[in-house]
Amino acid sequence: MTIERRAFDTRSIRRDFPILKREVHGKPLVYLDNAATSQKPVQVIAEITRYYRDTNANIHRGVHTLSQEATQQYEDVREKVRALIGGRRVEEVVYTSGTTMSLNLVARGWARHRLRAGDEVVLTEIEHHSNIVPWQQLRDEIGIVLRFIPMLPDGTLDMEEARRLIGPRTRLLSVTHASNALGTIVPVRELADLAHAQGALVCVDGAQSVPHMPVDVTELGADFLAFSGHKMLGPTGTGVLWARHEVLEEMEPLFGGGDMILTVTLEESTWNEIPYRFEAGTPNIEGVIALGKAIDYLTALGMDQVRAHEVELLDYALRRLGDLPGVTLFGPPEVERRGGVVSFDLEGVHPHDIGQVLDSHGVAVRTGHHCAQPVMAALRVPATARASFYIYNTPDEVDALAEAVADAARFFGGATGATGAAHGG
Amino acid sequence: MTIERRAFDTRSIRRDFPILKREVHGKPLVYLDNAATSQKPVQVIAEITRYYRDTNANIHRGVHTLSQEATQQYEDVREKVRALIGGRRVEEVVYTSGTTMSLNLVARGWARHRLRAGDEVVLTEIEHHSNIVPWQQLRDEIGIVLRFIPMLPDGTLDMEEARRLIGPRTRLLSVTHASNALGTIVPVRELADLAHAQGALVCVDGAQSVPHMPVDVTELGADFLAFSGHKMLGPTGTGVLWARHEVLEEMEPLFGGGDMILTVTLEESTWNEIPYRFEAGTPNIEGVIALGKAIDYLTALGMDQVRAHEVELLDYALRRLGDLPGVTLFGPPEVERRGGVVSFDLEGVHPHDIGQVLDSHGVAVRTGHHCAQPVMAALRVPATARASFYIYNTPDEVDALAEAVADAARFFGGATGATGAAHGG
Amino acid sequence: MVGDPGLDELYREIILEHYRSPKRKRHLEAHNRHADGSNPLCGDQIVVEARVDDGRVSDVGFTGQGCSISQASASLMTDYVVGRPVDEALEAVGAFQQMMTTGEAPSGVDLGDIEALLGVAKFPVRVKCASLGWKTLEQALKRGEPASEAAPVTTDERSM
Amino acid sequence: MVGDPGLDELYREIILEHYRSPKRKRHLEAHNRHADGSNPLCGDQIVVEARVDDGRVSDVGFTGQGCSISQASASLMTDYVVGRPVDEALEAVGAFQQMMTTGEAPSGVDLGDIEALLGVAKFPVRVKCASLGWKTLEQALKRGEPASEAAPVTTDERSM
Ligand SMILES: Cc1ncc(COP(=O)(O)O)c(C=O)c1O
Ligand SMILES: Cc1ncc(COP(=O)(O)O)c(C=O)c1O
Repeated sequence: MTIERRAFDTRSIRRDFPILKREVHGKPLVYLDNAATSQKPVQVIAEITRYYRDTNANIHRGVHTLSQEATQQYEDVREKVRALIGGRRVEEVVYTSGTTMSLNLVARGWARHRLRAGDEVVLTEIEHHSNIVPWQQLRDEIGIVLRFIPMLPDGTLDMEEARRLIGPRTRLLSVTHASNALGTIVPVRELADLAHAQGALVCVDGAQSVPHMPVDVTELGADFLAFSGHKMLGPTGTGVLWARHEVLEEMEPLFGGGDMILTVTLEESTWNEIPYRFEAGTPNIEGVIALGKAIDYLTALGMDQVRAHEVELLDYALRRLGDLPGVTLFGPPEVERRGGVVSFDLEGVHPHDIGQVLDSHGVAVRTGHHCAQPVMAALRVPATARASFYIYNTPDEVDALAEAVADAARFFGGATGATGAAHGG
Repeated sequence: MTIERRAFDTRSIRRDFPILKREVHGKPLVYLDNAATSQKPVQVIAEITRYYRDTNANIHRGVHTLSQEATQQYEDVREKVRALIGGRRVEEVVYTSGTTMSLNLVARGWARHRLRAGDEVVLTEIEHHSNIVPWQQLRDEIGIVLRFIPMLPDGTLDMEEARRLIGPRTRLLSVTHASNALGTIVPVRELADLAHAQGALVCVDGAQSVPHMPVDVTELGADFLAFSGHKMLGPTGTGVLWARHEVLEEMEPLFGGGDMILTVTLEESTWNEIPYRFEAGTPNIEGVIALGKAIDYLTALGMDQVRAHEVELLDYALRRLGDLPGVTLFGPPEVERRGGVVSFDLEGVHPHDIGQVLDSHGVAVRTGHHCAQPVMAALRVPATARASFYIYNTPDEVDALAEAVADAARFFGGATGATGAAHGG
Repeated sequence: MVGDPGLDELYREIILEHYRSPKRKRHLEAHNRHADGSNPLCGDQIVVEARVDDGRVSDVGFTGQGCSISQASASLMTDYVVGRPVDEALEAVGAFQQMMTTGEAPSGVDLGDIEALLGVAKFPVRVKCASLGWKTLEQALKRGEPASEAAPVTTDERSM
Repeated sequence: MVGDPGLDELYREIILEHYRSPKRKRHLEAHNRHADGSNPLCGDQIVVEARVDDGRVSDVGFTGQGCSISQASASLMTDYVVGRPVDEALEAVGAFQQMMTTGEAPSGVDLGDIEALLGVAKFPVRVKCASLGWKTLEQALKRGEPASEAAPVTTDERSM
């Protein structure tokens, strides 16, 4: 079957991604592990090379030409980030090393100084570990109370329970925009309105949304937004914490070092202005500059087009995999309510074995708990297999996926029972 | 004048650094800002490209081929790091985003849990801000006491005072191995013996030593060693905290997230083993892999040869600059006691103006406080100009530096007095 | 670099057989040794129960869940150790670990069918799966009888 | 990308002259306005003292240390503001900032010799140096007389 192509020209996009020419076990690579990390276009790769060959210098502290050029290229990316997510001011963009660091910064830089014992932080059962563990650490330290909005069997949130949980003691709602394990798109605005009505702030984990769909911090009702560069065509070791500038002003710097200070004496130090006071030490300079090219690339495609492309693939994949005997699909059935992620399992075949057989077909999927063990616990599975899409994926690749899954079923045929306990628990 | 070349062949080294062909203001680039960040050889640049074109995937969690290859390439670098610094076990190597993060990790992951109010941390007056500010932050939080070993006028430490300061209340000595502002090489072993005799641990800031000379953690007497990839031919956003494994086992994870946990439930989490429990979230994968190539490059040259080369340049530069009227050289006069760093000022010309004139000659030096304001305060100067060398620098470049400084003196000739207050204060 | 080993190197027929019909996958009521093992990254979980009489493993059983490699490996493990002296069983654990690290059949010990798991060494992430049953057995055997595990407490209470 | 402006665009002769022989670089004993400014990254420090009589800057002085650009800019600043109404002095501060941001001579205000600092706009890191004296002057003038600065406290004490 073919899907009608519009302005979004996957064929020419694929030419920008050299790795897609690679073979794995003699088969063309079918890369469906995009929720883990995305591939990089030549535009991004070439930018890093260009930077090293032409510009490379440390930033902010130099009068010499290279240092000034590096500083300017590095700072220019803040505006690209701001424009991408609809922030109001460039100084609201804090560079971090990734979503995990961004969320830890919210927990330790903001919450640790603003919350008291008994104050409540509301999370959800579908969070990535990076939006759970920092809060547990903070709970153990200062005695905040964590509340989790439960997941319904279809992978969406129990909104009735959400309305009960978000109350007068709630000081912060920290919630993923899209689940990496199931694809669920969370109705952030609805939750944010509940939280704001209680005077709480709202932190959004955009790791799986900013790369894949239009995101506007004002429309979302976000006070904080965290995301990673490496999942959106950029380098690893880059990320962003956006926060409203009033909130950033309330936040304490987490790390001490160069660039985040104004003055240092042996006795005391004064902090630099926002966002610099949160960026201690030499940052990932070429990473940020290359992230700028990644944003250019996505912006040129249009985030709504990116989303539309993924919805098509998702729709097709849900149908193709759903047609296979023995396959269970997790997550919401409606494509409007999920990102380009298909989590599934195959009766009698452990996800590890699915992943292994798929790999022998050149199909790269993730298997395991996807850093979302509470989701696995709620689904009562030890793990799932997960295919996740991006701009360069095609319906043909969905076919390859489905055929490989069918092969896995054949390969382990009749082996039901062996993993039975997984579903029984 | 020429310096005799040995096996160390600067000409062929220079061919590996494409940026050195660049011109600045119509002059060949003379890059003498290596203490801020080093340039990168094609071997490192090409490795990043290779990684993106061939391997790129997220690590640790995948059964698919790309993920396994990425994991292996990433993990293999730990052994290279271990071998470089003489650590005992690969799991003693924690990847961080740089020296600043490594030092903050010591402060917040180790000291915050191990020290009590009144416990003393001994630092020195010549530390980089990143080895001062985290300790001030911790002091304000838990009431530790900071003691600073003073600097003598020649930029070395007052060892007599050190013997007085390191006492029974000392729990940690945290000290730079080589000063980025003055070049001073600190007698770490001597200090470490004093600290260990008091039962204290020893943390070494190796940002300016690991890239430039042989460093062996056992010989140094280090319990912790922090350094950055970007100052040693590697990418920004990479760094290392090495620590003895017994000490790492005592350390608490700082950040929560993926990869650093074993199990997560809504109620609680358990930590992964060392070093992983300190590496939350997706790390700088391609950065670390490229750092491996940087280490290969340095190891092939031989760190003793790197050091010998820099000593020659340093010796020549001290003589050339010292011969210029109006130039004041800071730091120890003996090349054996300093790294390849020359901090200087020029009578009647502010360092900013020196830097500007040098830039117009294509000569890139750093001017300012070099993130070491206490050193500037001790020298009673507002700032200095600093030239710093690396493997690709040549005596000809020292000549270019000296000529440019002479030109700055001519350019601002007779302007004495205008910055007079700087030296008067 | 990982080589390019085929699927059949990993999933030898004998492994698939043990996966489809695992041996001794059941509770052993009469056990006097046991240990729990898990591999959280994969979601694998295992309980190994063994009966040791006169220094000899007279019976063993396992329960839990996991991928084909972990299940088959545990099943093969039970086949090997039943009836052997504890020392020999522990020696086999060592030999097995060595096989996983080196990718070569262990010298000195003949592991028989278990050598079908040799190919796992070429799939580094699967080594943990294959090792789970063995490591858990090792723990069960080394830990000794439940009574001796809890011995200090009991002894104290009795003031002996 | 930064362009490739020559040194002479930055260091115009008139700037070097003001650097070598700065005007009004001295304490102004009779001041009734003052402010401290600093640029920690460069180590520049400045104190601006001014005397305002009847809404007019009758005299001004500065002390401190800094690079040629900050010193010359402060010196030129004193030349411009002495004798002008406070309003006009503040307007000049705005015009100067605008010149630094746009790299063009300000419209409406004729800054005279000060326009020799136009080239600084091409050297972004030096803009802070050039602005230091001006921003400090602005603070001094806006803050008003020392008495009014401390006014709330004084007023409370006197229960007025
Ligand atoms: C001695 C010393 N310590 C620490 C640092 C901080 O390193 P980074 O900025 O890479 O974190 C530097 C680099 O400027 C340094 O020279
Ligand atoms: C929803 C979500 N949050 C957070 C993260 C953590 O991102 P990173 O590993 O880049 O810090 C991820 C990525 O795995 C994710 O999918």
